[in-house]
Amino acid sequence: MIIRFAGFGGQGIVVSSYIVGKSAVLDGKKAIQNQAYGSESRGGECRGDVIIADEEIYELEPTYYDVLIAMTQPAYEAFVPLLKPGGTLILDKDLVVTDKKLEPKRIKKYAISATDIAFKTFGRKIVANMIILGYMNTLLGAVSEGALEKAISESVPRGTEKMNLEAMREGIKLAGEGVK
Amino acid sequence: MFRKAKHIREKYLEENMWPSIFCQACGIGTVLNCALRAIDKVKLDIDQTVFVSGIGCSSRLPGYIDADGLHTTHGRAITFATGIKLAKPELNVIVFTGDGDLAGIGGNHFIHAARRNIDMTVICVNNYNYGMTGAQLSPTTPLGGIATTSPYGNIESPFDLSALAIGAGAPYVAKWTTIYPHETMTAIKDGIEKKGFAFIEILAPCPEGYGRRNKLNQGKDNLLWFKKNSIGKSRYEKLSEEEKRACDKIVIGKLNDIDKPEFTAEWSKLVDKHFVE
Amino acid sequence: MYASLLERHRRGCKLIEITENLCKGCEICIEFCPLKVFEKSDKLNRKGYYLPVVTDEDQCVGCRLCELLCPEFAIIITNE
Amino acid sequence: MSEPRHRLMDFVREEIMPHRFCSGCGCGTVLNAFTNAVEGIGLDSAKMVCVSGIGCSSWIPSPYFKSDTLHTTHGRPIAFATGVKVMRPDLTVVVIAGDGDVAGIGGNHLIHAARRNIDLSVFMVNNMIYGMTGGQVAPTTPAGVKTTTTPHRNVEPAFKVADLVVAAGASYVARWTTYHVFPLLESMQNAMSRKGFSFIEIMSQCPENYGRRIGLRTGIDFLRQFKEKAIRVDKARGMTEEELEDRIVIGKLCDVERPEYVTELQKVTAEQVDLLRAEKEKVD
Amino acid sequence: MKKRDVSTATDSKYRPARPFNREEFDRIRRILGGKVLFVQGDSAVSYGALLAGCRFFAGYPITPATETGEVLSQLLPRVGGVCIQMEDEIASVGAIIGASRAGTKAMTATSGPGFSLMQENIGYAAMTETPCVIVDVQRSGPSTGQPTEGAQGDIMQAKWGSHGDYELIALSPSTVQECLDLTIDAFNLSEKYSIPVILLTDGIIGHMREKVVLPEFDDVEIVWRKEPTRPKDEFQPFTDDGSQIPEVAIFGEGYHTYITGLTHSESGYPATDSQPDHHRLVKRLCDKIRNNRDKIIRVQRDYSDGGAGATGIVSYGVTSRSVNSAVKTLRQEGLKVDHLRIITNWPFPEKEVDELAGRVDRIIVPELNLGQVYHCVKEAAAGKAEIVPLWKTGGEMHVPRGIVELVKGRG
Amino acid sequence: MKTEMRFVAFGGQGIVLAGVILGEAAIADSNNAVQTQSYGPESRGGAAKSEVIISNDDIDYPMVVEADCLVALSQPGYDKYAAEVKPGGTLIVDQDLVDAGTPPEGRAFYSLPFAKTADRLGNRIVTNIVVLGSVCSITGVVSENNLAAAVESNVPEKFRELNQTAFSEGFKLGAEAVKLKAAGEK
Amino acid sequence: MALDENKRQYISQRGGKTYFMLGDEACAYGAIYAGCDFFAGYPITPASEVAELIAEELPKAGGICIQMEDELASMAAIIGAAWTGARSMTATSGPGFSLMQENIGYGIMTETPCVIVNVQRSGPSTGQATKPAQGDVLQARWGTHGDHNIIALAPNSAQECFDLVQECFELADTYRTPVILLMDGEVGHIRESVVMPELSAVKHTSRKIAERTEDVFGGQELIPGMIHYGEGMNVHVTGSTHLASGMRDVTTPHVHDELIKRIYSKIDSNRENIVRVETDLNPDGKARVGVISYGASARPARGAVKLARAKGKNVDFLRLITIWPFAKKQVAEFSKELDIILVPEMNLGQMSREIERFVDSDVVTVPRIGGVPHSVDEIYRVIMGVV
Repeated sequence: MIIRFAGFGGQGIVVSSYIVGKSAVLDGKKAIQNQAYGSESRGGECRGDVIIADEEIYELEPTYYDVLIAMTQPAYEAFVPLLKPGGTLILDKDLVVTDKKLEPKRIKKYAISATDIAFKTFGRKIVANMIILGYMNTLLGAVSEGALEKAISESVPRGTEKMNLEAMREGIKLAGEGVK
Repeated sequence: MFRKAKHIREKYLEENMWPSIFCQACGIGTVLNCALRAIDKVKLDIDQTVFVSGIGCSSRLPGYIDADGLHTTHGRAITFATGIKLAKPELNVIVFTGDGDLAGIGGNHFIHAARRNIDMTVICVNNYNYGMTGAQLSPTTPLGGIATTSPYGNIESPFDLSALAIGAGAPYVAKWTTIYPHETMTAIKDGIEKKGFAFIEILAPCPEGYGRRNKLNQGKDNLLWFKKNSIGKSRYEKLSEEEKRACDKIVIGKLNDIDKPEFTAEWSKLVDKHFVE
Repeated sequence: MYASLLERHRRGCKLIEITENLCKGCEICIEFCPLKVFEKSDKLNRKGYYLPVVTDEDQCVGCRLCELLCPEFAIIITNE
Repeated sequence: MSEPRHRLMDFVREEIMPHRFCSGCGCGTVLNAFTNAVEGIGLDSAKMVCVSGIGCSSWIPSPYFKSDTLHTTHGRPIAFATGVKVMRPDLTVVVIAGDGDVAGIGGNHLIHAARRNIDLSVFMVNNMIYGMTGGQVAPTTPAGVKTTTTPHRNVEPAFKVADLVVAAGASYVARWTTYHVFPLLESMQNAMSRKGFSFIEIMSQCPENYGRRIGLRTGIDFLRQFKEKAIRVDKARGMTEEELEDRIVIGKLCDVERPEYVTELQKVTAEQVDLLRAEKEKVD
Repeated sequence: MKKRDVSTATDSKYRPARPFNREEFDRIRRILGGKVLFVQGDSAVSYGALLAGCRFFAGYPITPATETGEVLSQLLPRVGGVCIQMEDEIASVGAIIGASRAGTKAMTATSGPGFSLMQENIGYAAMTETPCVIVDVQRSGPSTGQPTEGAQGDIMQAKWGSHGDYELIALSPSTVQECLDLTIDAFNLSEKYSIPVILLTDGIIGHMREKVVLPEFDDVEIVWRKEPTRPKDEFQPFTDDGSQIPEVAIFGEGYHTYITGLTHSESGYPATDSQPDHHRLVKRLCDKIRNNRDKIIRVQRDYSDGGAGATGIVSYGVTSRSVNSAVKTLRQEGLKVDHLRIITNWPFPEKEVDELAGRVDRIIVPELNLGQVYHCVKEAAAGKAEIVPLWKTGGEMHVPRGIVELVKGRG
Repeated sequence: MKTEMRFVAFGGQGIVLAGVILGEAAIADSNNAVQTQSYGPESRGGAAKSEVIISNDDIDYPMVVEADCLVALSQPGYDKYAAEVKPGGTLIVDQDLVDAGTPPEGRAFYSLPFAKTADRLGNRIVTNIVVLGSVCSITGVVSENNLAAAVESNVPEKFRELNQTAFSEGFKLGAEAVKLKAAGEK
Repeated sequence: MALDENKRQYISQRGGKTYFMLGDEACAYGAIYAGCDFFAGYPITPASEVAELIAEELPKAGGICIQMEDELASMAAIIGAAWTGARSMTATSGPGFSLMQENIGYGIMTETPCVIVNVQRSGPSTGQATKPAQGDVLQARWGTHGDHNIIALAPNSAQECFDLVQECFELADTYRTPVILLMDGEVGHIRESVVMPELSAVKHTSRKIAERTEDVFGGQELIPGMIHYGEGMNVHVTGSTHLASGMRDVTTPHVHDELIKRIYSKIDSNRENIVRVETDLNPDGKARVGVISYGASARPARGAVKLARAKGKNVDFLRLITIWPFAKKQVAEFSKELDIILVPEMNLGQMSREIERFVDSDVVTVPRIGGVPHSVDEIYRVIMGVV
């Protein structure tokens, strides 16, 4: 499974992809995580890719994706054409306006107000990525929930584990509602 | 006449390049702003001006100015600038650089150019760390400062860049911080007008790099810190010897302004003497 | 320190030796000996340098300035 | 009759004496003073590492001084020495090199080492010229002097290297000449005995490649001039820039106590090792 | 405070920039004194530079290249140029690139250790397509090695010393006369292709004195870079007009060019995230040389009438002299020898070597190193002939007798 | 016709310049000439060697293979190169600086007081010019006129006279030695 | 070299687990496993992460990390440290690697064991700072002046960054020479799983120590032993041409000749002991087409070979783990039955030139520059085009 997280620097894009990769490794799978960002530290374009597989991974920077998580308009516009037909698109609906013309066929689209919920529920916009993570994983079952929890608590700054895990569970909840 | 009416931005900036890559509240933009206004004030002929820089966030500045620019290798900006100035002495040469570029890898070129006294204006944005590569320790990081390569606190004493420039022989040296933009602008203006090597050190916030790791998260925290921890030269000089010793603040202001023979002028004399018709 | 050395050596007796094959005839010893103990000789060594020669050893107070100034380790002062 | 043996021959690689410095060159005097200083404070040369770069004065330790020696690339001895000192703080690490090496091509390493206050003793032999390559202008060559690369006249002012090192933050800085051998020797002893970065600029002579261009043809001429032009730092303090023009300020320019780099570095390491151990014990 | 007054400089005779004409050329010849001179290779390089129009030199003392800087420090002020001794070799290349961008032909000279230090900025010159000439008077390495001894150990470094993919031109003179001639060529090629050109001399030729005849103005071509043909506001510094060689705008003439060592688009502005821009740029940097190889490459063929049993020798630089001598002896003894002397080391004359390989059974490659051009010959010959290296290090030339013996099978 | 000359000395004795002047004179004689040198890193006192090849043909290999003439002003130089002189060749040494022992057979041998002569003229620095004078009169490898002119153009203006004297003194020294030798052989 | 107590403690606490980490980080951990005592570096993308992690972790293992004023100084400092007996390392990328060239030559000339990590990025010059490339392959071989030989290894995964950096230290000590780990921005900046073994699985060889100072730079040995500073042996180390005792002799031709030939041949004659390749031959041996690759490019290349075989095509595959000295015997052997060899690499054909010298088959470069590695499909299509 090839997943791309894309957005601005500062949205926790790279760390999200890292957490997914790490969870996969904890599950005993093979995983590669890769990132790209511009010269600026904050506010620039940024993306994080994860490839999860049961066997050896040969493709280092794939061209097409199974899953795209788009957190900004430019990220959506740049990368949604690269989704494989039938792929999954998850986006922050307050930050992205979709355009049918750009999208490949038969994709599954999910839009949530991750940033908004993060701010309203937890007082911190930064945990939007955790909401997305929980949401995405529930939809796709990319990694086990236990591994995801472990990876999150080991990857976020000390003292914020609880909040991040709660945000992730919020995402799971949202997914549950959405799927229902 | 028409150009004059324009905003400073329209007049000097390369429109395709702006907005910049700089992070929110980064001090480099302020420095550019001050520099452009200083240039405007002295009515510098922009066609006859070359902006030179090395590698680092502040070295990206020449790319934003609609003028000749040379973005060089890490630490070497002053050497390229030396070549330009000597080959075409009628050009105004302005070097934008950062603390790591100028005094870290390029420290030797810095002191030698100051000694040589070549007519150029060196504007150094000192943000206490290597911002572009991800907040590593720089030669100006304060003692105890946290950087990605000093995770346990810096144990190296930092450079006082201005003192070093004076020690190396620079005839014009000024130090300001971006919280004093008018003074910064005036210092740059004086520097451009100075015949000789002019060095202007500007302490500027790097909220994403140094700030974030040292409890100066917001640009404004950083600026307030500079305000609190600096003291004007004239005020400092009024202190008693004892107070001076006890004072751990950064002394800012025009720190040196002397006249001494300038390299290209001296070379010009030498050529006139030995030229063979 | 200079004074103490001078004092220490003033007391003992001394012997000045010049190592011929080390000398490069720079004449620093001749010039800067406070008591002008040395003189230039007309003897060339194999490298073509004129050697210094001690004219009046009794004059020497053993201050060791020549020994220290000699760039060649060619002067040895012995105190006993 | 066997030739007499110099008492300090124990400190030099005797098999390759006489050394190759030109007649009247100051490098020999510096070597002489240095061996005296080492003997004087009873340093064990087995516990010393001498580091040098490229140039005539770099030959003082390499090959002549008998200790572990690192003869490095041009301008980089301080950087090499940093590696040695950091891993073996128990050894006395001395850098002896010339003005072109230390302050010309290697100027950056000099100011950074001074800033770090790493426990090195740097003895810079300043003969105001690139001697080994045949007399090119150095950053320390006074303005107006004709050299092979400034045949018409030098248009650059000379570095006052010791002053620069003070500005860079060194904890001990002194300047002497090859005429002032006794205080030089004493200063070297101070430098090697104390902790922290110490720097001595030794004004020295190069009759062959510098002297003959300025009318000082022999070592003696230089020493006379050093004697005349030298002025003690305490006296110089009260004088103006113009009055000091053309004078050589000698003496100790700065001597302050600051935390030493390697000591601090080792503290960090010791703390972290202990923290990790504590972490393990907690788990156990 | 003294304010700046730029007029002093412009009123002065101190005027290093272009242009260049017959009067200027003849003035230089007059300053050099006489038509026939007896000078060192290093001096001949300096003379060649002056005749080619070089008016800026930045350098740092290093044996055995120092003389070039010394001679130019004498002469440049007399012609209104600049000579500056920088704080190191890194700074020297920086300064000549700056000077070249400001409209002056510029040069530096060094030897192995300095050449190693220069590598980063040589890459910068290649990337920014800045014309400049770098003289490497090779000495025995690695590291400090034998400072006063000649060698040919930096041949591969000249091509591969800086990181990343790039092409440049390197020339090897084998006489003092050629030191002068090839320096003029180096400047011409550098201006023509907007590229750093390396002159690979060595400690032996650099320090050897020989007869040199100064050329007449009509005997030589002096090339100046391609200047902008489009209006200032339409000008882009890295546009490919089909020739793959960009026009060069000079600082201070109002073109507002931005030059960077980062990957850039045609406008000169950074394009560090664009794969196509990088590919286009770097491919063009390489192709502008590869596609013009036939115009750039020079060799000298001294071939027998061919046929079976002939031995080929490929040589370059000072080693060619030993080979010339050996070839004379061998022919006197009735042996067939084909000698290919390489003048352009980079780009490597693969076609010419291949042609030689087709004529002979084996090719001997004598060099003053442990087999560097040998590798290139082997690659170019593609198995058509046996390639025999002849190594020599330690600062001495190949003795002709050694080559003779090897050809006769007794070496 | 090719003549290979080798000068050996300590650095500072001026043999490189001697080689240059000799080469220039050869060029003025309308011959080809190549001059090379080698020396250690020290400016003074190290081993120094200067070689000149003079020929009326192209000179490919620029190094001396078998010297026609060796001029030695230092003991180590003499010891190293004395045996490499061609049979029938010439050896010229400074009598105070070189102890020649038994010179190799079959070569003309001259031991002359070059340094002392220069000292007598008032400056050691002209030793090399004294040497050139003698080399000219002993070997005749270049013409006296052109050599004298080359000396003149290579020395500072204010020392011109001194050098001219040194050259003629050297020339005389050599000429007398040749005469003496011829007499001795008879 | 035996691991000291602090490193044993560190490894026993960190070892025996699987981690998910960057290639750069794996390289840093590998260095600690290899007993690296000293690291000196200077910030540069994409190698900064090595320095950052070492700054964080090396002190915990009792080692020392310093950031020098430039790359020249970093290279100098690790050589200085090596002569005190330390295992030392630096890490950089293209521009810094260019600056280090002079002191790398010094390391070769003085036979100083040390490790240089070059995380290659797109050049020339500053190029694309954050983008991977393999453009420094020939620079690693020829970057410093004068005749020399070099050892360089190229990892193709984060795990190999961890493993090969340890091998680099071993090779450096065995052959007493600087060894280069030629990573690329791709393997440096991907995160993958890395197994860090238990302490008991870590093996080190000791540096050879000479008995007499006279033999430190030669004597009878092809690879002489060292004597470290502070032993009272008066070791003399110089980058100038020197005798076996270390004493400088810069004018005697045979001294230089013997020294350089020995330094050259200690690697050349041990080629077979140093060189490592990985081959994956077509199961039924019928291949006429081969693929040779290394570093990050070898991953998509291998993927493409598998894909082609799955389509019934016969293709052989060889991966160079040791880049220098070149695996000439292995490559010649590999090429015997092949008509054509494809060489995917992230440059304009640097390794292809080297391969061309030793094979009779046609060598075709599959170049890729501009910061995006080959895709499996791209190489697959090239393979299908020639099979």
